[in-house]
Amino acid sequence: MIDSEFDRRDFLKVLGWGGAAVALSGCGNTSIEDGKETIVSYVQAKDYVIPGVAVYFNSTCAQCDAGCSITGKIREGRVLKLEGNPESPINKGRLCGLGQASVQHHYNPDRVREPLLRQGDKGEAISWEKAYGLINEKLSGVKGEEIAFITGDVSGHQKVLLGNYMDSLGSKNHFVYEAAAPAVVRAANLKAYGVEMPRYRIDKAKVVLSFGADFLGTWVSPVHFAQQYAAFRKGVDGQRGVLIQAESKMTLTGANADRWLAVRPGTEGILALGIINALGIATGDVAQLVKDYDKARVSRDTGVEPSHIDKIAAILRLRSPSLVLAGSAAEGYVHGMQNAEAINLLNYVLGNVGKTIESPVSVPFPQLAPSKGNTASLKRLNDDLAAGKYKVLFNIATNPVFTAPASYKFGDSMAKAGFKVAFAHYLDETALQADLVLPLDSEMEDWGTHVPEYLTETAQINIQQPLMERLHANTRGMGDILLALVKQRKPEEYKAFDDYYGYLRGAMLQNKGALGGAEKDDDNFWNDTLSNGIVKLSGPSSALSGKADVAGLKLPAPREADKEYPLRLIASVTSNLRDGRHTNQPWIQESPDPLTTIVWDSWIEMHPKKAAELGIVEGDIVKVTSRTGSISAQVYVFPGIHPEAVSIPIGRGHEAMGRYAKGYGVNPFSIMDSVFESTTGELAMHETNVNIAKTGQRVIVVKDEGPVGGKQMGARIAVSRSTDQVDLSKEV
Amino acid sequence: MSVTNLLDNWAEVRHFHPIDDKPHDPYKWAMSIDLDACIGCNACAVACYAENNLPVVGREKFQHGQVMHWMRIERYWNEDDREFPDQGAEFLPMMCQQCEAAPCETVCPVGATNHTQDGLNSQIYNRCIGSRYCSANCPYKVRYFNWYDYPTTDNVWPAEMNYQLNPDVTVRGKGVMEKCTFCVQRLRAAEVTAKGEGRIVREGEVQTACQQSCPTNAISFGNLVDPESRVYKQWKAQQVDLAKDEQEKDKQEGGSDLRGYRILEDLRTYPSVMYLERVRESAV
Amino acid sequence: MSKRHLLALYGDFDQAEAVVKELRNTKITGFDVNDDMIVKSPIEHPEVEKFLGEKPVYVQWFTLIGAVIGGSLGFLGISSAQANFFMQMKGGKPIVPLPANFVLTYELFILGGVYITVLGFLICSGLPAKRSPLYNAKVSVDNIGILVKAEEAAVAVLKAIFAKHQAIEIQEEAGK
Amino acid sequence: MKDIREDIAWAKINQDVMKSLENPRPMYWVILFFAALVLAVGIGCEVYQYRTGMGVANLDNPHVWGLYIGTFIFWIGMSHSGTLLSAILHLMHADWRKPIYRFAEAMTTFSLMTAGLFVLMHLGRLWQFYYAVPYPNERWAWPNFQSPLIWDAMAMFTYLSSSVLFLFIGMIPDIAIARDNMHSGWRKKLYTLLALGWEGTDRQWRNFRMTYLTVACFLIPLAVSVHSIVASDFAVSQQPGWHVTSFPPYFVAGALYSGCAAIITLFIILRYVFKFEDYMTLPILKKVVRLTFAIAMVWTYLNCVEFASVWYSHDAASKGVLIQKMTGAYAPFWWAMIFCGSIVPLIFAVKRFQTNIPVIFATSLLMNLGMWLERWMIVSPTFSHGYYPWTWDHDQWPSMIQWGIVFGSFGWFTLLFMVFCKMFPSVSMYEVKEMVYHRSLHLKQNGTPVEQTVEQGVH
Repeated sequence: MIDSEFDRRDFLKVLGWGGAAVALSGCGNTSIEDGKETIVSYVQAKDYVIPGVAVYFNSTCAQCDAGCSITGKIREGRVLKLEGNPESPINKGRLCGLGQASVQHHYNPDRVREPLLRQGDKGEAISWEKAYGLINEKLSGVKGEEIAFITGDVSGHQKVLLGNYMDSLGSKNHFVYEAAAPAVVRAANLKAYGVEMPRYRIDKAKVVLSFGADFLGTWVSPVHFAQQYAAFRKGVDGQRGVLIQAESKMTLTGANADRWLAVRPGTEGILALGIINALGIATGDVAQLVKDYDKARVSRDTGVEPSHIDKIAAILRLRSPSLVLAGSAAEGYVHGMQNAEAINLLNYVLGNVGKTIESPVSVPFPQLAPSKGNTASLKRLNDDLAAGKYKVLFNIATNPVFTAPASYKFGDSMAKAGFKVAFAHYLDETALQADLVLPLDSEMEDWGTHVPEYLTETAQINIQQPLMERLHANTRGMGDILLALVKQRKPEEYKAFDDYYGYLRGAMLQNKGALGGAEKDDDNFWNDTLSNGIVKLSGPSSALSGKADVAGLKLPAPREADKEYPLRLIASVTSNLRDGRHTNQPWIQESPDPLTTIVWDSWIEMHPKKAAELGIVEGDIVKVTSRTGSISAQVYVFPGIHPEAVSIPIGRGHEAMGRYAKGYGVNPFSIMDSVFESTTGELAMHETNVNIAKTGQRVIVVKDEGPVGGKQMGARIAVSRSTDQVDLSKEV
Repeated sequence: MSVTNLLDNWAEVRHFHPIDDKPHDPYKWAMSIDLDACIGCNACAVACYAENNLPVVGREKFQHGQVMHWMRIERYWNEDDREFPDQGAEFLPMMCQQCEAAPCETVCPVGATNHTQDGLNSQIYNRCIGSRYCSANCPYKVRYFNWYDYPTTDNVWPAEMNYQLNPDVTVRGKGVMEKCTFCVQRLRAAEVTAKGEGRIVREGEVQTACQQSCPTNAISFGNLVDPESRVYKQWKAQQVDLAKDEQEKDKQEGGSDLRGYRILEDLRTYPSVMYLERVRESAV
Repeated sequence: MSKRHLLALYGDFDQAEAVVKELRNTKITGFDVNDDMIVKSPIEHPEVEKFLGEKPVYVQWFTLIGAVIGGSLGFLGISSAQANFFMQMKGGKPIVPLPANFVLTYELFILGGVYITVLGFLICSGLPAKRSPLYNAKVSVDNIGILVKAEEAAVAVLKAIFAKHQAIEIQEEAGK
Repeated sequence: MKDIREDIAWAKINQDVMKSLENPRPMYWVILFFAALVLAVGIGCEVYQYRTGMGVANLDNPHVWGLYIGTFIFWIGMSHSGTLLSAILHLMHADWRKPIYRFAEAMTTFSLMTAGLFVLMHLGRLWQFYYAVPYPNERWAWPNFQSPLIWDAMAMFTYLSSSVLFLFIGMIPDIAIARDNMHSGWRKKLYTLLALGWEGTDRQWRNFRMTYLTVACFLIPLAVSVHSIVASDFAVSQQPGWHVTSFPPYFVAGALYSGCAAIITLFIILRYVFKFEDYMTLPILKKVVRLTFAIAMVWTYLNCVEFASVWYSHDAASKGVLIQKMTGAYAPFWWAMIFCGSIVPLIFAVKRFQTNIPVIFATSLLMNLGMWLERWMIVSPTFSHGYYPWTWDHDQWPSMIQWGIVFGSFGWFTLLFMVFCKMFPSVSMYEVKEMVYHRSLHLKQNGTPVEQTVEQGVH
């Protein structure tokens, strides 16, 4: 770590003081209309404003669910830049590009600023009183089972409050939806290790074999894994960790691999079994299972050369411990669960469980633990909606109209609910279909607590606190809205809490002892909590309980080529865009995709061999047709993809949301077939088959790389050498 | 102005190379970037946008090559004709190399780009008249010209988005050249604080925005004349000498097992950024 | 003592030469052939200079001085501008870079030379000048003119000489 | 055929040339009109560019210079032939230059003015251009004298002002003629003022001759240095394709070449428009054509030298640029340049075509085009194909705004030039008289025409 002690102390000095100020003023939660504020000269402004001097507050990044802690730089009451909070064991002071861009979410000109009530095609701005009244009115007489809630990952006290509200309504229909979540891997892990997400120790592994787990870009907790990766590459005593990535479409992690294997789509499990076979150290059931997976067959099925299988087996045998990861490339098939199980089996065979796969810690407050999202829930919700089961639908900041496969006809299903309330930041595709839109505070204006899904060294509760005053007078925090709603139902129980801040503070103080503040008085505890931004806890760690269970593990033979739709569509998740909720942040749009360097648009990745076969060159607009529909987009000829697959990133192709998102690119969900993973019911994202037809149009691809692409043309610019020519132990 | 002044200065500053005498006292800011650690995630580039008020030019202007990313991540493939890039890609963050003998400095007609005593290549925006000669002469092409007046261009900083602008950094209008500054606003603040306390800036006291965000710690930045600094140690360990256009270790028979190098070093630009070669496992 | 001007026009250089020779050889009181005679011609005519006798030209001295001043002041000016005031540090280059300064010195050398030469031309040839009292536009067509200035007494003698050589036209300043 | 008739009356010379100040052919007005129109378009484009930003020219970040700098070099280059005709040939006593050097000298001046415009409108912050001027300011911040652009500015200023002085001094006797012959009015007053009281006295002529000779002596190295310095803009940089030692002579040769081609074009136009058939005679044209041919071959040779030295060097980057020029996106233009610059002038090797005005005219236009392309091909390919492959940029083409400004510059030049030719005698009357006088004298003495000897003096 570069951060010296000096730096840290400096930080804390400011933070301790800043946190106190926040506590006193309740920044962001008193409004001028309340009459609680006094007019003062700017030179004697609020405690947290010193003209010309930056102050720093700690909070939590909400751009994804990894739960990185952030430190916001605030000048003159405006948040300017976010850095990672060095105290957090998750991101240790680092922050990814997506996190950096969240200030653009906060300052976004396209945010919803008033509660909007649908009047025909228009939204009419109404007051919050009216909005709450309307909700109360619409809920009257509606039975609990006729009310549904859809949210993304939710944790902490917002989750508690949401649960309380649902209880008060008598609704049990909480659908937690995440378009790109490792739900199949969670299920396979549960089966194999007894926990959904063990603690992966990439930093302890000498070899990492990843089946499409993009842990550097998009998978679970990328900033944390990237730091582990850095340690893994440095290695111990100069022995550098080796990364092998097997997937059909190169991810950011694949691009950093020592050996990248282009696997025929869907055969990841076969490769895993083939490697077990080649290792030759398995016994019993496992040996029985893999005995048919000899090199020749595996090589034929997966397209991986036999010599590579040998080399991988050799290095896995030689260097222990290793770590094998199953990622989205493995799980996105009908037999995704089988793939993931076969891959997890490798960890058992190699003896990694307990060494690089450790038992995870969990937060000692189960009510705060995250509800983990998946796509099966959306399928269920959609079926229910289509069946007309719900009269009222609360959508809390998700955008299923954009991310549901077109075949769901989610918009139509949703229309069957009588009253749809959307808690929204933007008027995105889903919010546009709502009857009532409630504008949310940005994460830099809101209070909250978050428990990350993936915990690292310690259990922790992340604090989210406002970094500045509300930008728009009429937005509200999610907690505030839920509190107001729950008060409608149970006014007596919640009357002690003026606002969500009060609720949150009260809830935290109540558990002061358990949160490590037993000897502090309330104010000190609260101020310390805010200034730290994190509450570290010693949570129970759930022991790994699974075993190498091969019962029912049966992998299908590789799919025969479909004559009409010969190519696999891989709807890829990229590190910039994720599921498209950040597309309206211009830094994200202009940040080149790491692998293709394309900006502001969608593209279709196609292997050069395939492109040559079809007579396609870069920039050709092609029509991609699946059984569900078709879209047209530009081709990017990309060597890092299996020739039988094409790939379109998700996240672009918005038809609403804002000026930076709308009209840029295409949305692969609109042609995705409704095929599901057989065990978990998750949407199988890689099971759509497509064909490609040239349209005859050609465009210049808007990208950062030059006309020679990634070639150096003899210049000595990016230099590479192999491990036998280097002595890392001499390095600093 | 006086003749004595003239003669004094003439005698004193007639050095041919800034590192031949002692202008780098007490600071010489330098960087080293480990390409083996760099994963190409773009966090540094976005952090640079946030810190340095870089405009988002939009799709059309990006297509016209008018993008303003001071830091760009380049993605290279191995150049042999294998079917797949089966050793992955190589990512390279490229920004102003703060050359010691910068080709851009000498050609500026108005002296808007100069060398500083602490070894930076500084751009004076309000002196710049936009001849663009500096960019023409930059081998790395890391200088970016304001082709339009971005502050007044639609949707670059629309209302509220402009609140994010960093008041420590100038917002550049049309017609001036700009480039990576090594976050000079942070350096100055640290230097001034340290001066007030009668010491020099300590290692780790100041970070550039890109370095601070980097998840893999691939970027180190610091004072190259401070033996305590990580950058100094890295340069030393890699036997890369700032003042040489060809390193001793590279002249050895059979090369060395050190991986420090500077890009286009043979052009005698004496860059202040050392890269460490990417490594790939030979056993797989 | 007032002098009067006479202008005689000749269509032929030989005639004009003969006139000049005669004027030179004839002693006329109140007329000095070196001071009071000006020969005007439509073209740059070496013969005219020949028969008028060699007269020194000083323009080249202006040139020399101009060029030397231009060059040396140029170099000193540029070097002192570089070494005084705000020094512009350029990595890898001295503050006073000689090759660059030589280029500019060269330009200023020429600039000084040309400017001062032109200045010298104006001074030496007395331009811009007042128009002489007698002028005939034919001089700018094809005639050669001999303008003389003489005392009243000499006018008649001069006229006679001009007429003898078949002057096309003799103009006379009106008497006072 | 004689290059000028000896029996032509001096009075007729005056008459004919003075007529050009009064009533040219209608074509004159047509040219003037179109020049003004094109200029108006150019001004419109420049105003738009000034207000919006340089981006409208469709330049981009590695490719920061484009047609502007290319055309700038073109205009600078064009200026050189005026100096060639007026100064070099003057020193060589090639007196056939006399009827045509005046307009060539005017061409020098006006093309330099046009080139200067490009320096300005190419600036991102035109309104701050004076930062590049070494004027004593309150901050005592000087321009950077190390920059070849400052050398450029200095050289151009020297060249322009010296050329104007040279043009003016050479014109004084003719202005005096104009003064004597112009009917009264503002133009007579102007000529009276500018003639400085010239009456053709022996003292004036004596100093005039010395001055003219001296300034001519200065102008030759100056002209060479100007284009060498323009070449240094590129050669002093370290970009592949520019960093070439042979650039200065190459540029000078190219400059003389394009200037000669332009002289031929203007020769033919002026001859027609102002009815100068008696003075701008075919034999003189033939001499210019032969001179141009010779220079074209010198240029071709230097071109080959440049390619060869790149080709046999071990500089992969420079080689890459050259290959890119020959085979890449710029190839059509590059080969057009080779065709127009090296192949087309071969027509001049055929004696029959040396006096065929339509052929010469067309050829001269093509050569001009070739030389313009040459400048573009020097500037742009290096930007699109530098040391850093990631930033290569082969698809960047000038926008209509950029083209508009480039075309506007041609309108500007033509307008200035045509107005000059109508305001001032574009044929040097006194020198044509000298020429006629010497010819007739020579004829009187030994009965042979002088043409042969003069020609030997030139080639």
